Amino acid sequence: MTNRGIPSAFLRTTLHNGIGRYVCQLQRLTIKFCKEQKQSRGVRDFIENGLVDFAKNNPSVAVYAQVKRHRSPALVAEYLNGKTHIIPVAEKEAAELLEWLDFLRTRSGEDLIRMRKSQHTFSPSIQGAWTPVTNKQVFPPDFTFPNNELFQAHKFTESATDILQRLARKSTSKTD
Amino acid sequence: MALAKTCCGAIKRFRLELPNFMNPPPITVLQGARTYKQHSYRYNKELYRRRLKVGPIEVTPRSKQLNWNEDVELEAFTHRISEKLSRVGVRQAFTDMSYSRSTAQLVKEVIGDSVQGQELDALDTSAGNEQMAESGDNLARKFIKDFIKVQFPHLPEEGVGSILEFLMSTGKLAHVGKHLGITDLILYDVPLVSLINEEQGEERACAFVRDFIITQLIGEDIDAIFPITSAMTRLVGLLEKKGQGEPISRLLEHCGQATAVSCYFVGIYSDNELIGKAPGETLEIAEEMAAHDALMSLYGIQENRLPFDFNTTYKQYGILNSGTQPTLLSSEQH
Amino acid sequence: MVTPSTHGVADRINEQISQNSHGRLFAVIYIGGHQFKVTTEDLLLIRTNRRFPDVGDRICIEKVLLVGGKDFTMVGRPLLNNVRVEATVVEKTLSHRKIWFYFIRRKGVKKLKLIQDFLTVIRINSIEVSEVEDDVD
Amino acid sequence: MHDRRRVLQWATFARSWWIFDANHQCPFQSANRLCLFLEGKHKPIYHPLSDCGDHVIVINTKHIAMPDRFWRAWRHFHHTQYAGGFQVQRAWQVHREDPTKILKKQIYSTLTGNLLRKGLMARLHLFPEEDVPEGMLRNVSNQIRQVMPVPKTLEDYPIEERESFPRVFEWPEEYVVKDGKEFERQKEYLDEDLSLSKLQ
Repeated sequence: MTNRGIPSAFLRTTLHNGIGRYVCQLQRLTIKFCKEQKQSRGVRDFIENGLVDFAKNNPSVAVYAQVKRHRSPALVAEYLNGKTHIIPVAEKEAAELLEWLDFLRTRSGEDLIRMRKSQHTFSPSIQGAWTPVTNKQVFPPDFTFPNNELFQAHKFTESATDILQRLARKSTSKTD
Repeated sequence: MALAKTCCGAIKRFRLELPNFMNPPPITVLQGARTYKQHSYRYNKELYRRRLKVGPIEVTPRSKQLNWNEDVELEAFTHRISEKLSRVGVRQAFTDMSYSRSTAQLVKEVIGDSVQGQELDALDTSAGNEQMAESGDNLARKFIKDFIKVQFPHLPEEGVGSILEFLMSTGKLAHVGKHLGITDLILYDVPLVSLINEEQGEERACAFVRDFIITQLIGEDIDAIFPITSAMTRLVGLLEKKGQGEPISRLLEHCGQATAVSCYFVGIYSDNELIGKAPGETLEIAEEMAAHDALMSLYGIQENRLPFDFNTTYKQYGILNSGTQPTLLSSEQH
Repeated sequence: MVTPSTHGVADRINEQISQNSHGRLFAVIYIGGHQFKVTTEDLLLIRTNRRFPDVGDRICIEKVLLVGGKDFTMVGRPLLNNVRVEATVVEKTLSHRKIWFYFIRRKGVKKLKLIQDFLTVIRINSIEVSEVEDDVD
Repeated sequence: MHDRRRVLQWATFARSWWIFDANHQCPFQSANRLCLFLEGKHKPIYHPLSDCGDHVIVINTKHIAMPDRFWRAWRHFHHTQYAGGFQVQRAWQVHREDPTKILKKQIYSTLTGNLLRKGLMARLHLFPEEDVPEGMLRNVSNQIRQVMPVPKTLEDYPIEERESFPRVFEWPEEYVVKDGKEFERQKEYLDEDLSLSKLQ
């Protein structure tokens, strides 16, 4: 019940991604950092060593490095669906930064909120939706209800009479 | 204070939708609040009045912000759609005629006489994307038409037309363009088709249309795009044209036929063969819906039809240059 | 015992498959410890780890329990080997923050964890079925 | 919403009408089966919050069957909320006053006790005999199978079969066989007794 109070959404993608060709949803990445302060040290490390490789591996992302003096560093990701995701990366090492970048790259930009269903389909039924006449017994047009001959209870076991009669029939056929 | 904050948020959010100064939105008191705080009402009203006075916030285009490099963005865009396009071409495709004209005008005003008239004319026509838009539109329309004809061979011409119009409508193209990230670059993506055609060939251009425009058909009801009106009359005409027996409707089943909420299941037979069945609240509705169902199966647009084949590529001569019915020539994994 | 209804069913299914007249196919696949009924163009959200194939990769789902068209359904015992389900990894992300809270009253015991799972979204691209062998005696 | 979707929704949640013959059927087992149909549990679309049950017509409720001890042991309690207003009736008494009451009470108690129950009971139509109104019978599109086989009485067998049935021994000619009307006489006697007590 507590899940009701938090925002939720259904599973979706931008522009039916993955049906035609895959489009990387991360459009633009801005790395904001400071040149002086200690908390931007990991980011500065990353910009010196890993940023060019990242940009080369992901040519579909426009990467910017922006100096913000005496501000804590952050990764600002802009997605094709128009949403922005900001990750503060103060005091983070270069290796960890790369993981966060990977996370931003593989995302679609939708909000990280509760998914109501783990599946989305455009064709919920292929053999036809259920109706009361699905798999219903077909009666001839002149059939009238009630008809007790067709709807007698199933006999799953033989009654004592049935057994006796069967035995009797057997014995009479043997004697014949 | 929390109440005041929520109300302020509400006011800001709805501000642009309610331009009338005389009718501020009603400020609701939260349910369960013990008192009605007059000061907060007055405070919010005053805030609202001031907000209106300031006027709408100016929207800064993304390209006017600091972290913006047009070359980088264009390069990223070409990689995003997995095409190898020249930067000059993309820039031209993204330049609207009105923009290029105004630039030319500006050039004329600034440097005036030193530029020759012919050069100015060249600047006028070459920088815009009008021609590209036109040829791209033609190519996309042709390909979409052929694609639909391959996927729905039995659909009548008007149906093909309405699906085409649905896909090539300005709203749909703007939607596609927006989600490919070209909002800050341009407003229309059809010139791109022409550009890809010039630089990469027709097959890639068609693949672009297939992957980004035709995929918009997914999840749409074909019979909502192409509404089938007076189904029974159509069905009679179609069956007569095909040389089949005339449709005969039969009541298959019913639920509570003597009640106000009855449901009838009607089947339509032609030459002793069930060609469509549907439920309905009355016999007339059920018959009409059954005819609709039969028509959908005859047109090949029933719900459980084969899905679109987005992996298929169409060879150039097979689909684009022949006047005959297009055929599926090759299939390869994208 | 041969019941007349099962006789020749495989032939009729094979006929539909060879003529490609079975319409849209659906399948029940087993992935990430869960079973999903899927058809082409579906989206699935599965809990994986970060080592799952990268986004944009095409994957083939091996465990297919059931496949069906408009007129037939084939159930595996337990798996079917004549079906090929292909999918594309569309997104790898984290779930929303789930609260794990442990509290014992009057004892000063209080623990709070915010948990985020690794999630992967895949898109089913195609379901292909090949002809079956008639193993009904 | 397109018309196609609308009629599909209408058909999926359409209520069908069932008929059930309670002749020689145990009311307790019958109630279990009828409740499935009244609550809609026989449908794949069933959900406890959705009111998707069907209509059920029950005929021949007068001819339900219970073991002898049940007719005496099954009790119906009622209290008028006034002092001394408590009364208990045995099954045979209840059944004689209202031949549909035992089945109705049993179904009512078998249904889940929630706010839907009143509506579900309104979709139950009980008839002591086979005289269902014509308009109601027209709605019926299916029948519920009986819960137990109806025993055959001696009269149901043709005379030839009765005559040819193997016998262990023959009655002596001077032996006087009971005519089988003893129960009828007892019943008449009880009826008279009850009517007398009512008059008093």
